[in-house]
Amino acid sequence: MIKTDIAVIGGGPAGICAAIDAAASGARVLLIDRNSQLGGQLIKQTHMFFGSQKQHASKRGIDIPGILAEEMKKYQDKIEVMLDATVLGLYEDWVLTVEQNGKYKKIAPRAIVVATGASERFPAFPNNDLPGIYGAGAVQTLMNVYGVLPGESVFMVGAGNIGLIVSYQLLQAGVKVKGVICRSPKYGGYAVHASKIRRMGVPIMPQHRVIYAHGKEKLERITLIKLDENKKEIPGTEFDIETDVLCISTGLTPLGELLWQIGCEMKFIRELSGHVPIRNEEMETSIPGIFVAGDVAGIEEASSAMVEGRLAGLCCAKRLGFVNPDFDELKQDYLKQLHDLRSGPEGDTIRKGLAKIVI
Amino acid sequence: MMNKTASVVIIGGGISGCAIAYSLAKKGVKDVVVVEREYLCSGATGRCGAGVRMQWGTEMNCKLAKYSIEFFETANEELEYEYDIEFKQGGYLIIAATEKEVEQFQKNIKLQNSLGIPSRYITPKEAKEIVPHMDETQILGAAFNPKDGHLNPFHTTQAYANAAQRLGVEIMKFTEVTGIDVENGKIKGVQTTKGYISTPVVVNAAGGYSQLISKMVGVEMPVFSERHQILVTEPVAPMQGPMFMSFSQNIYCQQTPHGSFIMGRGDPNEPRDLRITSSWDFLEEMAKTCIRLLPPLRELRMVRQWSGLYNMSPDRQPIYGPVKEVEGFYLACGFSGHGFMFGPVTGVVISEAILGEEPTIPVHMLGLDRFEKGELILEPSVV
Amino acid sequence: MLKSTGIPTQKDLETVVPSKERLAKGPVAIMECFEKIPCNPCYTSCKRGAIKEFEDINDRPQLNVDICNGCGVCISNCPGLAIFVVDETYSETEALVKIPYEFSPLPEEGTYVTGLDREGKPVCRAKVVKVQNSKAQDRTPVVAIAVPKELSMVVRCLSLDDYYSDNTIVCRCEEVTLGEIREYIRKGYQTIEEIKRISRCGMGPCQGRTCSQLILEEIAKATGQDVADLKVHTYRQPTLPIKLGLLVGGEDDE
Amino acid sequence: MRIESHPILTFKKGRKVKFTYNGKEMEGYEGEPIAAALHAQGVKVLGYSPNRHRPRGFYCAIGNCSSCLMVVNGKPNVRTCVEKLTEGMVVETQRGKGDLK
Repeated sequence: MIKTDIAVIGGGPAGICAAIDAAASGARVLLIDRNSQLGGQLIKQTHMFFGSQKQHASKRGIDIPGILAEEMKKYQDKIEVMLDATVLGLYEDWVLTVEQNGKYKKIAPRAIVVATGASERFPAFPNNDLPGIYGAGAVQTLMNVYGVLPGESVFMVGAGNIGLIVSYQLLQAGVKVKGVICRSPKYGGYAVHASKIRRMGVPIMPQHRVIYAHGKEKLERITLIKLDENKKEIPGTEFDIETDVLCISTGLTPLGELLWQIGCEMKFIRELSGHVPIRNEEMETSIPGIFVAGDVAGIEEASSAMVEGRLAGLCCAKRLGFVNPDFDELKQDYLKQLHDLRSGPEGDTIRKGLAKIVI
Repeated sequence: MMNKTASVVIIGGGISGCAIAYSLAKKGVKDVVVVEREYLCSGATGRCGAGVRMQWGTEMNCKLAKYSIEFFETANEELEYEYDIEFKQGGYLIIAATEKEVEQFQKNIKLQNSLGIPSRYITPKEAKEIVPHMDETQILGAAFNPKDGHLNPFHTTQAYANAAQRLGVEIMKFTEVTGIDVENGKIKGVQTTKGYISTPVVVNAAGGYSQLISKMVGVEMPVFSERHQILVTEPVAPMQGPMFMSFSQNIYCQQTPHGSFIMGRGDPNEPRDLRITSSWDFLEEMAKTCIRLLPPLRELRMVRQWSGLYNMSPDRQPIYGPVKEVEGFYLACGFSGHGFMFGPVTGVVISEAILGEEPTIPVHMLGLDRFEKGELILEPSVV
Repeated sequence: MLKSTGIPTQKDLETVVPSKERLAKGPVAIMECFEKIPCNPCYTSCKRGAIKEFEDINDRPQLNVDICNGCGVCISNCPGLAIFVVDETYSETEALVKIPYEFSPLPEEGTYVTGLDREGKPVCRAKVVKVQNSKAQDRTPVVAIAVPKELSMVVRCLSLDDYYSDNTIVCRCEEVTLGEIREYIRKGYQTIEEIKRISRCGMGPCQGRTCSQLILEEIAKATGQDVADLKVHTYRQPTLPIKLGLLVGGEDDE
Repeated sequence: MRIESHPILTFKKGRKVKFTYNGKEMEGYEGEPIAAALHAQGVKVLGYSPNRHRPRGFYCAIGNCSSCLMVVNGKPNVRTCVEKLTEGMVVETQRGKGDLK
């Protein structure tokens, strides 16, 4: 049994920042991630980030883990990192079971920060299981981590930030993007992301839906249909497009399995894209000592995930008696940063969602 | 809120409750209502290992099990089920790992054979022929009955429920019993979260929660509910016919027709507070026992663990029939982990008790009063 | 008019549709042969003698519905493909319609197709219950599809186009389709736990990670509820499959 | 197909290793997922579903689903989207439910 003060589950932007702030407060931290390198989804992001300097704005996603790792070095006597380690279970006696490189291990932490991120949603249409139909996450992994092209041409379903960004990344990798569709009259991502791909000649097609995928062994063709303003299909407007890859980017949903396992109170909040834990402003769930940060607490941007991570790490350490000398200032600063990041018109939905879940 | 009248209210929508409802309706009883707190089969029935065996150590349990298994053989047809209850009659191979077990099994088999159960004692070599991936050096012998088997508990319960509904039984899912009215020592009605049901007869088939139901009418039962855990693996091509089981080594392990293996074990230190959470120690102990006896299964991946409640009676035999304190209150509980396999016989004997009919199998000695009288015959063969 | 459109009229059909009482008794042939032409294989193929002997080869078939048991041998023998078998006792809500189908590919049993009426208009989803294609049928396969009971006298053809997306795989691990999920919901299994137990959806190696959201959405759609109000399935350990062999090596730590 | 040049990224690749796919010799980089190595060689269909025999490929890429199960070194049900490639691996298409032998 491995003993530690705080186990941080998930080594994405939220988890790394939680580990840093918890260690900075004096707690011993075990940072667990199932990938071979820290950074979560950041390691697949070739574009520059928004936000302010504090959240490493205008740095590329791929470079942020390195910057954070530099910061982590300051606390290397406090933070232990477990890579290639998947947390299998969180049990009622607070034991975490983990598989790491073909070995089974158990961890007994005194407090936990769950920063497990999100999983992808998939729409249902006939033959959606054909090879060649991939989630945006899979396309990014294949292309930006392993340098393997997903195919010759890609059609993108979903025009939120991820759909638009991945389209851009596909262009960078030399893949033809045949078009991007979304169901609403307006695409969901930032306009600057849309313009970037539009001027490369990629059509953005609002009010469309995939109704059929065709192909014998693998994807050859898709059928689209036009939708009216209320997202209702307009009969007779079906048409086919040839493509060997269909990339699905229809949204993320918080990955709260471990929170369910341990019995945290969860609530479905549409604005936060799924079931999220009820928590206080310090990111502590209904079970004292279990904190959350990042997408698992509600789907948002990497910038807010990093700040939430710092806040959770700071407060989780305090829960165990490791009180940072600057606790109050830091906490106020993190809350202010989060407030600022969510203050614009794009943050409207998030603010509404948080109002329903933060107690 | 509804207000209705029923001739019988059955509390619990597991195999017992649904089988009782079916048997009553088949005998022509109108207005039977089954009240289930969640969905059908959400309690012990849906959580159990769903093995069915005739190989027991007491005459009573042998008879109850034999009746039930013979019913399962034709249940798809009898209940006219639209899907399949997935009865896999691949037998039970119960290994003897100690001298004491050898002796006990030989005694059991004699009893079983006298009751028409085709069990037999086999050598380790014969056992290995039946389960080729076992380590036969770990055993002294085994008991085998080809007539034992395994079912899908959800489909089996659903088959009963659908058949009962066709005969007019009403099943109220997602309805919790909040109280039972008794007047002058007689059942008067049942309060539920969806309204009141006036009835002269209540059957307690509430599985792990039966003691709470009995308490509502002031009947104390010497039973407790113990958590039992189980796991299921990914599916692989068929490789194991029978249920593989050991009392002394504490394991049961079966490959379902779907290809996945389910396995479980008991532990006297399990909580008895109605918790149905899971633990990591179970996984480790389960894996250890399984791999020691069935080594190739080390390559199998488990995909899920869960738990359920055994409603334990002092002699590990069911509690059947009326109680003397309250007229119209019937018990079908205390199954001690084998309520699923006794489902069909439970349906028959409880319906007979309610209707005052001659019992198919005399079960009067399984009444609640046996514990006061101290006339207990302990069942030795339980995991 | 049949002779101008190819579609039999209501009046034509009245002459061949059996009584409600007869339909309630079980399968029966429906001989949609409305014109006097020189042809009698239906009579010669019926081993039960349910079709009255032809006095003139131009006679229209006269079926004795009390003798006919709906065996369907006549279906493949009818050169005009004008015979269908309807079984309204198939289930409480569905009827089975047997249709001659001489196209390739044949539908697969257990999948969903679209039921077409006599004009070729899609009218319902239909589950393929059986596909018979024996040597005796001599390349006139018979496809039995389950359709809503009220359409038993309407559906007379099928299209492999999945008009309702019913063949969409929802649960990849156990290969459960949207059509199956919809069928379970119609039959009263309206929570994710029940659907999981009846269909195995979510019981595979992924433990519902890809399918549970789709199932919840389908339940919400069918029952008019909000996804936010639906109960989710219980989450249990482990989050990912793990070999039993690894669990054993669990003690080698400090 | 592999990305030859990229404006932003450089790929740290392991050493080249040989493996076999259904008996055919192939090359990939040590440490990359088996499915990525196969995809780079144009192999998109990794297996067939056990009941309906539908072709299956790479899907979630994080070991969450059952889409990429293959037989690796004789062992069934290996998640090739996360299992790392090593020298001399024997990778085969899995048909039906894996056989534990």
